[in-house]
Amino acid sequence: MSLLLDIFTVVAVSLGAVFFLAGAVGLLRFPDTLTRLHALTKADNVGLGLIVLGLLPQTERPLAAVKLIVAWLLVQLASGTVSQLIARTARRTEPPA
Amino acid sequence: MTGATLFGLCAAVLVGLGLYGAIVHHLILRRIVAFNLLGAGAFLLFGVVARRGTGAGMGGDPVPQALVITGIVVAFSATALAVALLLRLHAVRAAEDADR
Amino acid sequence: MTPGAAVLPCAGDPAGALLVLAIVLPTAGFLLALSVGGGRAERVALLFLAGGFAVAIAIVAAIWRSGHALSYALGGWTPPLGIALRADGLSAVMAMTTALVVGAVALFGRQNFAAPAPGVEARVPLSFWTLLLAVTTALNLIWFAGDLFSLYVALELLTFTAVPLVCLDGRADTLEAALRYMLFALMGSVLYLLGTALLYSAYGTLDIALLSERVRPEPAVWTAAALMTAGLVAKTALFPLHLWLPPAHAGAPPAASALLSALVVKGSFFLLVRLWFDVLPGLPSRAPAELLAALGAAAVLMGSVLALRQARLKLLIAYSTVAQIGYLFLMFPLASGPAGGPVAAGALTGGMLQAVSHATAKAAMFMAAGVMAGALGHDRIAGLAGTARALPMSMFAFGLGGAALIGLPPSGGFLAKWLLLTASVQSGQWWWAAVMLTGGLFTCGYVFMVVGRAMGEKDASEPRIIAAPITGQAVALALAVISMLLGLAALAPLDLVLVGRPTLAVVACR
Amino acid sequence: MTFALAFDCGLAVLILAMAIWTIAARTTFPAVVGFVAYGLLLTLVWMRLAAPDVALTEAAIGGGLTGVLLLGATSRLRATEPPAVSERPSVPFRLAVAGLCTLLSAAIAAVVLLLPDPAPTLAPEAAAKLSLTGVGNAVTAVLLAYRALDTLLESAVLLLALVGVWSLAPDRFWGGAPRSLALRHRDGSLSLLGQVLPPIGIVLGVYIVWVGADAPGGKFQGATIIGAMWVLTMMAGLQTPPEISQAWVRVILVAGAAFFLAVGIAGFWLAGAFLAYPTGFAKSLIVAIEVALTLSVAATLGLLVAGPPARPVRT
Amino acid sequence: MTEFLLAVGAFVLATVALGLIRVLRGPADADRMMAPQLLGTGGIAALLLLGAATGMPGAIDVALTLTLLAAFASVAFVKGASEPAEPEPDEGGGG
Repeated sequence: MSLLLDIFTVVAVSLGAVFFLAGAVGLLRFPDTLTRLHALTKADNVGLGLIVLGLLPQTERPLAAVKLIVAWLLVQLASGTVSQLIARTARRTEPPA
Repeated sequence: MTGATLFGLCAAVLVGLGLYGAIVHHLILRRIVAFNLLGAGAFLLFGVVARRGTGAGMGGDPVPQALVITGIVVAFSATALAVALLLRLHAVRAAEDADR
Repeated sequence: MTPGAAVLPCAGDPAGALLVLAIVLPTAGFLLALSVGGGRAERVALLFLAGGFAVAIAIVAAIWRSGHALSYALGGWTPPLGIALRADGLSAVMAMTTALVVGAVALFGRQNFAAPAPGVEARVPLSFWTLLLAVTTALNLIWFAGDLFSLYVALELLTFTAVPLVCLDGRADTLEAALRYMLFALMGSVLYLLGTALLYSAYGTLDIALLSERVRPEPAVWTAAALMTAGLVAKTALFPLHLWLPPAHAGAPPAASALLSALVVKGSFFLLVRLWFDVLPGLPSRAPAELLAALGAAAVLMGSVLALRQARLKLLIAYSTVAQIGYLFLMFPLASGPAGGPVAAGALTGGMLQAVSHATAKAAMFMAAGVMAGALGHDRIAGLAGTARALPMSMFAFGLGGAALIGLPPSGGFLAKWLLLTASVQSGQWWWAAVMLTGGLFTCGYVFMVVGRAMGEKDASEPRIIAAPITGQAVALALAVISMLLGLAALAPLDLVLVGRPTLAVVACR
Repeated sequence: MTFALAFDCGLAVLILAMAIWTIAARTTFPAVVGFVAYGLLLTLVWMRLAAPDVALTEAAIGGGLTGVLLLGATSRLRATEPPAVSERPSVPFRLAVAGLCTLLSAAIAAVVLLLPDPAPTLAPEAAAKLSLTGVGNAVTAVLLAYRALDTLLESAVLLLALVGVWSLAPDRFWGGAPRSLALRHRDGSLSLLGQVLPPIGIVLGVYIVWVGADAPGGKFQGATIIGAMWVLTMMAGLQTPPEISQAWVRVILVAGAAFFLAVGIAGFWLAGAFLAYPTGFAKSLIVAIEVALTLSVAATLGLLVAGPPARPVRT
Repeated sequence: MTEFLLAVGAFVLATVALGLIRVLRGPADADRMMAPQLLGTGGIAALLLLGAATGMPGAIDVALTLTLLAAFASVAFVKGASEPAEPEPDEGGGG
C-alpha cells in the first residue's frame, strides 16, 4: 500500500515538475506579455496542483492535507485575480502586439 | 562543505553587495533597497550561526533565531520611516518648486 | 580571572531594580503620552521625566555609597541565556547627565511645544513630547544594557527618535538632513549588528561581562571589532564620517539640537568605550586606539576651522560639536595603557568628564542660540550686534558654555582637558597634548567671534530685537552654570566613573 | 546529502543573482522586483537553516510588507526619477568602494570558514529551562521569557517608527486619515480577492499566533499576516485608513506593549523580578501577551504601510 | 523518497530561475510583475517539496503565509506599476 502511494507521489510530483518546465519554456518562447502571462499561470497552477496532489499521501495528519489543498486553492484565486490585473495593465500601458 | 557554510559565504557576499549599493547609489530609494539587502545578509549570518549551534535535539540555536526575528521587524520599521521621509521630502520639494 | 569564578548577577537586587525603573518609567510615559494624546502629552512627559530624574539620583547615590556596580538579571534569567542590566560608574554618570539635560530640554521646550489649546492635539507637540520620552528610554538602555543585542535595539530606538526630531519643522532642507542622518545611522547599526553576529558565532554569548572573559585575539574578533567600530564611528559623526551632523544638528529646533548634540551622539560614543574597554580588553588595542585618536585629532582641527568659517550661529555650534567629539576620542590611546594604572584612570575620567561637560555646555549654547535666533528672526553671526544688550542672560549662557568648551577654570572642560593633558604628558604621548592646545585656541577664536559680535552696538537700521521669554533663557543659563561648576568635582572624590572597573565581571550578589 | 547540497547551491546562486540584479538594475522598479524575489527566496533559505519561525517572519515581512512599501514609494517617485546614467559617482570612487566591500566580504567569508567546531550554542541551556516557561517552542521562549526585554522594546520601536512617520504629516492634516490605498480603477476580481483572502488570512494569522507557543509561529508572524490582510482590504477599496486621532486607534496601537509592560512590572511582586512570570502561570501569560501584541502589531504595521495622515479631520 | 523530493525541488527552482531571467528583463513592467507571481508559485512548490522531504514542522504554514503574502505583493505591484504618480495632496512645508 505504502509502495503504491509512493509511486503515486513520484508520478504526480514528476508530472508537476514537467508543467513547471513547460511554464518556464513558455515564458522564454512566447512573443508578448499576454501570452507569456497565460503560459505562466496555467502551467504553474497545474504544476503546483499536481505537486500538492502528489504530496497528499505523504502527509501524516489530516490537517496538513487540508492546509495543502487550501494553499493550492489560494494560489488559484490569487493568481487568477492578479493575472487579470496584470493583463489589464499590460493592455493599458502598451499597444497590442 | 555543508549547507550552513555555503549560506554563510552567501551572506558574506550579500553584505558586500548591499554595502556597495548603499554607498554608491545616488537615488535614495535605491540606497534604502540596498540597506535592506545588507540587513538580510547580516540576518543570514545569524541564521548560519544558529544552524551550526545544534544541540539538545534542536535543529539550531534558538537564541540567534529569535534575534533575527527582532531584527527583521526593526529593519522593517526603519524602512517604513526612511520611505516616509523620502516621500515627504519629495512632496515638499515639489511644492517649493511650484511656488517659484 | 579564574574560570567559573564569575559571579553572575541575581535577580531581585533591590538597588538593581532602579535600573529597570530607569528604563521602564520613560517607556511607560511614552505609551501613556501616545495613548492619551491631546494636549496632555506634555504633562505626562514632565511627570515621568521628573520621576526619571529621581531614579537617576538614586542610582548615582547607590553606586557611590556601595562603591561597586549594580546589576539586575531581567526576568530572573541569568546571562548568557538572559539579559542583565548593569550600571558601573560610567553609566551612572551618563544617566545623571541624561536626566539633567533631558529635564532642561523639557523645561526649555515648554514654551515652543505647548499644545495649541487645552486638550487640542497638534503634530509638533505630540511628536516632541513622545520622542523626548523615547529618547530617554533609548539612552538609559544604552547606559545600562549588559547585552550587545539589546544595545543594538537601543541604538535603533535612538535613531528612530533622533531622526524625526531633526525635521520637526518639516522644511525641505531639514527633511533632507534627517534623511541623510538616517541613512548614516542605519548603515552604522547594520555594521554593528554584523559584529555582534560574529562575536556570537565565536563565543556563544552576547553578554558583555562573559565576552570580556572569553575574547581572545583571533580573526572573528578582529573583524567584529572593525565592523562595530566603523558603525559606531559613523553614528558618532567622527571625522571623516561627520558630514551628516552639521546640517542635522543646525536644522533641528533648538530644544532638539540641544538633545542631539548633548546626548544622542554620546550614545554611540559610549558604546565604543564599552566595546574597547569592557568587551575587548583582551585585545591588544594599541593600533586601533591610535587610529581612533588620530581621527579624533583630525576632527578637532577640521571641526574647529570649519566652525570659524561659518556665517550662521547654529551651524557654528554644530561644527563645534564635530570638534568636541574629536576630543573624546583622544582618550582611547591614553586610557588603554596597563589596566588600572593611574594614568589610564586619569584619562578615562578626563574623557568621560569631557563628555558630560560638553553635554551640558553644548545644550546650553544651542538653547541660547535658539533664543537669540527667535528674537532676531535669523541666526546670522554678522547680524548679532546688540544681542548682548537685548538678551544679556542668553548671551551670558552662551559665553559660559563657550568658556566651558575652551576649558577655562573652573569649568568641567578645564578639568577634563587638564586630566587628558596630564595623561598624555605622563605617558609620553605629547602630540595629543599639542592637538588639544591647538584646538583650545581655535575654540577661543570662534567663541570670541560670536561674543564680540554680540557685544557690538546695534545698527539703527536693523530691525528691533524682540524680547524673549525668560524661562528658556534661565534654563540655558542654569545648564551653562552647571557646566562651569563641574570642574569643582575635583574637590569631590573623583572615582565615581571608576566604580566597577577594571574588574567589571565581578559583580557579587548582596 | 548530495541532492540537498545541490538544492542549497541552486538556492544560493539564485539569491546571489537576485541580489546582483537588485543592486545593478538601471531603474528602481526592476530593482524592487528583484528585491521581492530575493525575499521570497530567503524564506526557502531559512527553512533550509532549520529556522521555520524566521522563515515565517521573512515570508511575511521581508518579501511581503517591505516589498509593498518599497513598491509604493517607487511608483510615487517614478515621475521624479532621473535617467539611469545621470550624475553617477566617479569611477575611482566606485572602484574604491568596491574594493572596500570586497575586503569586507572576504573578511566575513574567512571568519565563516574558520568558525569554531563544535559551534558554541545556547540550545542546551534554552532547552533545559524550557519547562520553566511552559511553552514548547524554544524561539518563543527566547522572545518572551529569556530575552523578553528585547521584544518589549521592539514593540516600542514599532510604535516609535509610527510616531516618526506621523510626524511627517503636514500640520493641517494632523489627526486625519492617511491617503487612500485603493486602486484608482475599481476592479471586480480584486474586490472578490479582498473579500475572500482576508478572512482566510486572519484565520491563518490567529492560528500562527496560537500554535506559536509550541510550534513554529508567533505574534510577529501572525500579526504581519493580519496587518497585510488589512492593507489588502484597503487596497481593494473595501476599507479606508482610519483617522489617527481617534481614541480607539491609539488604544489598539498601545495596548499590546502596555499589557506586556504591565505584566513585566507585576513580575516584581508576583515572581520576584521584572519580566518574570509566576510559576505555573508562565505559559498562559505568554499566550496572553502574544494575543495582545498581535492586535497592536498588526495595526501598527498596517498604519506604517499607510503612511502619514494626508486628509483633514472630518468633523 | 527524501532524495527524490529534494531533487524535484531543486528542479522546480531551476525552472523558476529560467523564468526569472526572462521576466526581469522586461521590457514592459507587466512582464516584471510576473516575477513575484512566478516565484510565489514556484517557491511554494519548492517549499512544500522541501517540507515533505525533511519532515520539518511548519513548512506548510510557511507555504500558506507565502501564498497570502505573494498575492498581496502582486496586488501592490499592480497598483504601483499601473497607476501614474498621483499629485501629492499636500502643498507647502507643513507650516
